[in-house]
Amino acid sequence: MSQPTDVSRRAAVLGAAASGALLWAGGEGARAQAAKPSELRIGITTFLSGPASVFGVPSRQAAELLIEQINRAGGIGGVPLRAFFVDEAPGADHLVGEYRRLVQNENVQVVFASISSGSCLACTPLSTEMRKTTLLWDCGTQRVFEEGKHPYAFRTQGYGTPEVLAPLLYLLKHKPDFRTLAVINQDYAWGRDSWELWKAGMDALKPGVRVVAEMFPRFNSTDFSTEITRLLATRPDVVLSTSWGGELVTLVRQATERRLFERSLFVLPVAEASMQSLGRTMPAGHIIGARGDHWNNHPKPKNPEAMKRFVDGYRQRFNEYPIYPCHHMAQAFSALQAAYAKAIAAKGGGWPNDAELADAFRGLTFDTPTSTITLREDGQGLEDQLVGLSSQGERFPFAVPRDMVIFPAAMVSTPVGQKSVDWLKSLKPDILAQVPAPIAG
Amino acid sequence: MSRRAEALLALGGIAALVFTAWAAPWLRFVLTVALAKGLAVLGILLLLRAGQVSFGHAMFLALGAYTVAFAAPAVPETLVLLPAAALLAGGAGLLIGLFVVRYRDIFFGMLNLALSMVFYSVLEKFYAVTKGTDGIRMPNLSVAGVEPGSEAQGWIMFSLALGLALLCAVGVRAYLGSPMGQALAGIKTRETRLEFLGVPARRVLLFAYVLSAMMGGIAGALIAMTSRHVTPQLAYWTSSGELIFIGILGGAGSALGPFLGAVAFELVRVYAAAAVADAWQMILGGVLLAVILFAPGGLVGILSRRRRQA
Amino acid sequence: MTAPLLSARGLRLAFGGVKAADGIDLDVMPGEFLAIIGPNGAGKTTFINMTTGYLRPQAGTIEYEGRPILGLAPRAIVRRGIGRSFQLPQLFTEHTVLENAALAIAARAGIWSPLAALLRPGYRREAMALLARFGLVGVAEARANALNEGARKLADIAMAAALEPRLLLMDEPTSGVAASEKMGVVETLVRVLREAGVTAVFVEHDMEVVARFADRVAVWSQGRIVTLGPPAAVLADPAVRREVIGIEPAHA
Amino acid sequence: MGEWFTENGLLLGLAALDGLAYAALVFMVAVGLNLVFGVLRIVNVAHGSLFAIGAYTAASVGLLFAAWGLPPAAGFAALLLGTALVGGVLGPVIERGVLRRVYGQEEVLQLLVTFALFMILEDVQKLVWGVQPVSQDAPMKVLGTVEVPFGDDTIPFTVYQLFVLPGVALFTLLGLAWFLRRTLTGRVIVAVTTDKEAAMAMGIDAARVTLLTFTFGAALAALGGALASPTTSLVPGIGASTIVLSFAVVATAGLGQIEGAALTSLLIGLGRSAAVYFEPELEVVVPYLIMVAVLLVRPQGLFGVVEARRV
Repeated sequence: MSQPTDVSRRAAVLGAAASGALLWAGGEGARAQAAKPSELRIGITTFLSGPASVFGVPSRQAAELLIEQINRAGGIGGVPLRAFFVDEAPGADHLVGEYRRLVQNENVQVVFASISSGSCLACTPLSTEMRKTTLLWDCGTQRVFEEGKHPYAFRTQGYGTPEVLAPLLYLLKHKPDFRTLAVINQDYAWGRDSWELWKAGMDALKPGVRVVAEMFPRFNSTDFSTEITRLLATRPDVVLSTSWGGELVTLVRQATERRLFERSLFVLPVAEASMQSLGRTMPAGHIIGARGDHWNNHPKPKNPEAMKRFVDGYRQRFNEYPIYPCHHMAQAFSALQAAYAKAIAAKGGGWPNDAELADAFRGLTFDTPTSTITLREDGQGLEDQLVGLSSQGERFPFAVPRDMVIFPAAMVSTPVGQKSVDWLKSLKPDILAQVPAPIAG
Repeated sequence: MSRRAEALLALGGIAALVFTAWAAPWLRFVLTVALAKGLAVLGILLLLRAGQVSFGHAMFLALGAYTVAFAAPAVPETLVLLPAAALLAGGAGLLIGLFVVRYRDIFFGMLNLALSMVFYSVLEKFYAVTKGTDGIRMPNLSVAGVEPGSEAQGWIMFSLALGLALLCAVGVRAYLGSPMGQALAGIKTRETRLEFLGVPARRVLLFAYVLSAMMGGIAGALIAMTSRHVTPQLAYWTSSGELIFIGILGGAGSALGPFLGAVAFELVRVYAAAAVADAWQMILGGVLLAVILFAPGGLVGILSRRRRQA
Repeated sequence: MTAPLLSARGLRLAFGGVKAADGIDLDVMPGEFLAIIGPNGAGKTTFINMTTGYLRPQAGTIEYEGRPILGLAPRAIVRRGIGRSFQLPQLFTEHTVLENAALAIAARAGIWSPLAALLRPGYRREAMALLARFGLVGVAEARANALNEGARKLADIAMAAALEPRLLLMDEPTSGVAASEKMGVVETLVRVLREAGVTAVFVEHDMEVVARFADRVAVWSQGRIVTLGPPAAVLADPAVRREVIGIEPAHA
Repeated sequence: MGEWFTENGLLLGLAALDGLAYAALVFMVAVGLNLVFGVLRIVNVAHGSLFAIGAYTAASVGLLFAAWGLPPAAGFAALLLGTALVGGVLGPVIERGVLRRVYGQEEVLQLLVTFALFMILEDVQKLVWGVQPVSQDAPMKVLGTVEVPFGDDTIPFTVYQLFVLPGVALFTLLGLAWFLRRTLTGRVIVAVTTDKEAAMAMGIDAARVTLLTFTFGAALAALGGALASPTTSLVPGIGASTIVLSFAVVATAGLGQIEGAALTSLLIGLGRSAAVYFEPELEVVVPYLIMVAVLLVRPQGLFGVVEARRV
C-alpha cells in the first residue's frame, strides 16, 4: 500500500523541482535579452471567445497566414516569427496579467494589443512600464493618445474620430437636407464614444438636426424589434448605427424585413465586417464604412497585386473573404517589417533593442495593399477612410460600396495635441468643400 | 484537517507562493490577483456555511475596485484606499444584507444575482461617470506617502495581499469556531431551532454577510491596485460564478481552501489560456466537473485525505 | 392564591376549515407539571406553537407572568423564559451533541462573540454537565444526525433546558423512545426539571406517563379543552377513556 | 398624466405588441428552467447553453434544408427537428451522465456542476459553429408582414413576431397546464415539485421523473432557441445573456410555477419595451427591478406557496 504513495510523492517532488527550474529559467531569460534572437516572438491579444470573436478569430487566422508567408520569405532580418495568442474575453484584469506573462515569460519582442478599447487602455501603460513596443492593432478609442503619452505604443490603423467623421461628411454631401436623426448603438464604450464624436461633429457642421431617439440596447442583444418599431413610428430621416458583429446582422435583418430601410437612410460606419454574413439581405443605397480603406472593391489600390494576393490567399485557406480586422492585422505586420528594416539599417545590420525598435516606429511610413500609413509623433497611425453607398453586384455575393469617397487620413483625424470632441466642435462647414469627389466604383 | 496540518499547509503554501513570485516575476502578478480573489471567496465561504449561495458576490468585489478607482486621483494612497474600500463595501453589504438575509436558498442566490446585475448595468450605463466597458485606468499609488517603483510596487501589492489573506484566514477560522460562526452553520441545518434558542438568525447571517462584503471589497481594491484597471466585467454574473467555482475547487471545509482554490484556478486558467487560447473555458469547466464528481471536498479535501492515508 | 405563570384566553385559529383552536382557555400554575392529551389533530401542538410565537392565533390573548406575549417573535418569547422542545427533534444535524448543547448555552449566555471558540472551557464544562444530567455523555461527540430517536429527543429537551427557562413546553417528549427506556427517560427528565424548579407543559400519548408524572391533565378535542383536572379523575372519566385514549368501556 | 396618455397612448400600444413577442421568447426559456428547478431543485446554468445549441441546430438544419432545395416553409420543420434533436439527445446525456451523480449533494455543488457544463458547452458551440454570425431567417420571411395602423401611419410588423411567437408561447402554456393537471405523468411531476419526499414515499419512480422532466426542460430551452433563431443572428455568448434573465423569471415566478413564469415573462416583456420607448437607459435593469419589487411584497414569488415547516 505504501508503494503508490511513495511513487506519487517522488513524482510530486520532481515535478515541483522541474517547474521551479522552468520558472527560474523564465525569470533569468527576461533579464538578459540576446543580441539576435533565434525567433522573433510576438504576443497577440485578440478575442478568441465571446461575441467579439467574430473579429478576433478571423484576425488570428490572418496573423497565422501572414506569419507563414513572412517566414517562408526568410522572416524579418533573417529571424522567423512566432506568435503567442491571448484571449481578451476574460476581461482587462486578466489581460494585464497575460501581458506580463507574454513579456516576462514568453520573452516576446513586441506585443500586438487588442480589439477592445478597454484592453488597449489597460495595456498601453504597461508598454511604458515594461518598455515593450506595443502595436495597437485594432482598437479605436481616441482616449489612448489624447489622454496620455505612450512612447512604446503605436496604432497602426485609424481610430474612432476619422471612422465617424468620414461617414458624417459623406452623409452631409449625399443628403444635405436631412432634418431628423436617430441613433441605435451598442451599449459599451465604442457605441457611446462614437455617438459623442458624431454628435459633436454634426452639431458643428449642421446645427439644428433633431435627434428623435437615442437608443443604446444592451451589448450583445439578440433582438431589436422593439427599437425598430420605435424607429418606424418616429420616422427619422437618418438612422445611425456604429454596431458590428452579430448585432449589426440582426439589426439589418430585422429592419429590412420590416422595411425600415425604405423609410430612413442608414449610416453604418462599421458595416464592412458584416456584409458577408448579410449577403444579399443588405439593402442598397445606404452609407457604409470599413474602419479604413480596405474594401474589396477599392477603386485604385496602391498595390493591386498585394491586395489580390492577400485576399485570395485568405479566401483559399479559410473559404471566406478577409474582413477589416484581417486587414488591420496585416497592417500591423507590415509596420513591424518596415520598422525592423529601418532599425536594423540604422544599427548597421545589428539587432535593435527595445528602445531602438520603438524609435524606428516613430514617424514610420509603411505600405498597405491599398495605400500607405504614417505613424505620427504621438503614435497614432494615419489611415485613409473609404465610405460609399451599399450596392449589390455580380462580382461579390455581398454588398460593397459604390460612389466611393476616399477621405485622406489627415483631413479627418484630430491634430496632435487636441482632443477629438473639442476639435470636432470647432469644425466649420467649409470642410465639406475639401471632400474629394466620389468615384463610381 | 487537524490544526497542526492546517498550520503546516499554510506555512508551506506561503513559502511556495513567495518562492514562485520571486522566481517568476510575471507570476507574482497572477498570484497577487489569486490571493485577492481568495479573499473574496473566503467571504463567500462564510455564507456557504449558512447554506446560502450568493450568486452575485462579485458586486462587492467590483464595488471595492471602483471605490479605489474613483478615489485614487484624489487620494493616491494605498493605505487609505484599502480601508475605504472595505468600509464602503461593508456599508453596502449592510444595506443590501438587511434586505437579502430575509431570503433563503434560491431566492437568496437570485436576489444577490439580480442586485449584482443592477450594479453591473449601472457601471456600464453611466458611461459619462464610469467610462462604461472601457473601464477606469488608475494612476500610480503611494504607499505610506512614498511612491515606489514598479518592481517594488509589485512586491508591496503581493505582500499586502498575502498579509491580508493570512489575517483574514486566521480571523475567519476563529469566527467559524465561535458561537456566531457555529450558529451560522445552524442556519443551514435548523434555522427554526436557532430562533427557539433566542438567537436572531437573520442577524447572525447579516453579520456574516457584512463581513463577506468587506472581504469582497478588500479583494476588489487589491485587484484594482494590482491590475490598475477596473471594468464592469468584475461585477458580471459569470465573475460571481467564478468565485463560487474557486470556493468549491479549493474546498469549503477550511479557511485555506479559498486561497488554494484561487491559486489553482488562476494557474490553470493562465496555462490553459497559453496552451489552447480558444478553448480555455472548456478546460476550466472540465476541471470543475472533475473536482465535483470525484473530489467534492476540493483541493483541501484531497490533501487531508492524502495525509490520513500516509 | 398564586397568579398563573401562563394564562391563555379565547385562543382561536383555523386552517382552512379545520379548527385547531376553538376558544382555548388555560392557566398554567407555577411549578406544576401539566399534561396535554387528546387525539391527533386536536390542536395540541398548535397550542404550543401559539404560545411560543411560531403561529399567531386569529383571536384571544396569552399572558406570561402577567404580561401579554402574543405577537412576539419566538426568540423574544424564549428570552422571557419560555422554552420548548419539539415533536420532531430540531437539532443542528451537522454538529455534535456537545456542540448542540454548547450552542444552546451560548445562546443563553450571549452569542455575540465572533472570535472566542464555542467550545471554550466554560461552555464545554457546562455542556458536559448538562449532557450528564440527561444521560447523554456517551454520545457527546456523536453527530446529531447519527443518534437514535430516544437520544435525539433527550438532546432536544436538553437544549431547551440549557436555556434555563421558567416554563418548558414539550411536544411528545417520549414519542419514538423505545418502550423499555421510556420510564427511565421520563424519570430522568422530571427529576432534572423538578430540581431546577421548572414549570412544564407536555403533550403526551402514554397514559402511564401522564398518570405517574402529571399534576394536572388537560384533555384536547377538536380545538377545545374538554376536561381539565388531576390525572386520577380525568383518566378515570369514561368519556375521556373512550374518545381520547381509545379504550372502550369495560364490556369490550 | 391624462395629457401624457393622449400623446403617448399610441406608442404604448406599439410597446405592448413588442413586449408580447419578447415576453413569448423569455417565457419559452424560463418555463423550462422553472420546470426543471421544480423537480430537480437545481438551478440549471447550462439551460442557456441548451437554448443556444437549440438555436444553432435549428438554423443549421434550416440551412441544410435550403441547400437541398426544400421550400422556405420547410424552415418550420427545421425548427422542430432542431428542438427534438437537442432535447432528445443532450437532455438525457446531461441528466444521466452528470446531474444524476450529484443528486443529494450540497446545493452549491449541483449549481456548479451546471456552471461547469455551461463553460464546456460554450466552447463546444464555438468549435462546432465557429464565431461568425449564423442566421437562417426563412421562417420569418416566408410569412411576410402585416401593417398595424398607427395614427395616420401604419407600422409593418412581421407575422412571425406578431403571431407565431406569442402563439407558440400560448400554446406551450396551455399545453403544459393541461399536461401537468390532466395527465398522470404531469401530476406526478407536480407531486414531486410540491413535496419530493412525500412523492417518493408514495412509490414514485424519482429517477424516471427527473429524466423526463430534464429532457422536457431541455427541449423547451431548445425550442426557445429555435424560435428565436429566425429573428436573430447566432453568435458566441448568446446563452450567457439569455440564462441570467431566466434566473430572474424563475425566482420572481415562484418555484415550478408555469403560470407564474408566464405572468413574470409578460411583466418583463412589457416593462422592457415600455422602457425602450420612454426611458431606454432603464431597459436592462427592468427585469431585476421587477424581481426585487415582487420579492419584497411576496417573498415566495408571485405564485409561490409558503412552505410552513412542521415542527
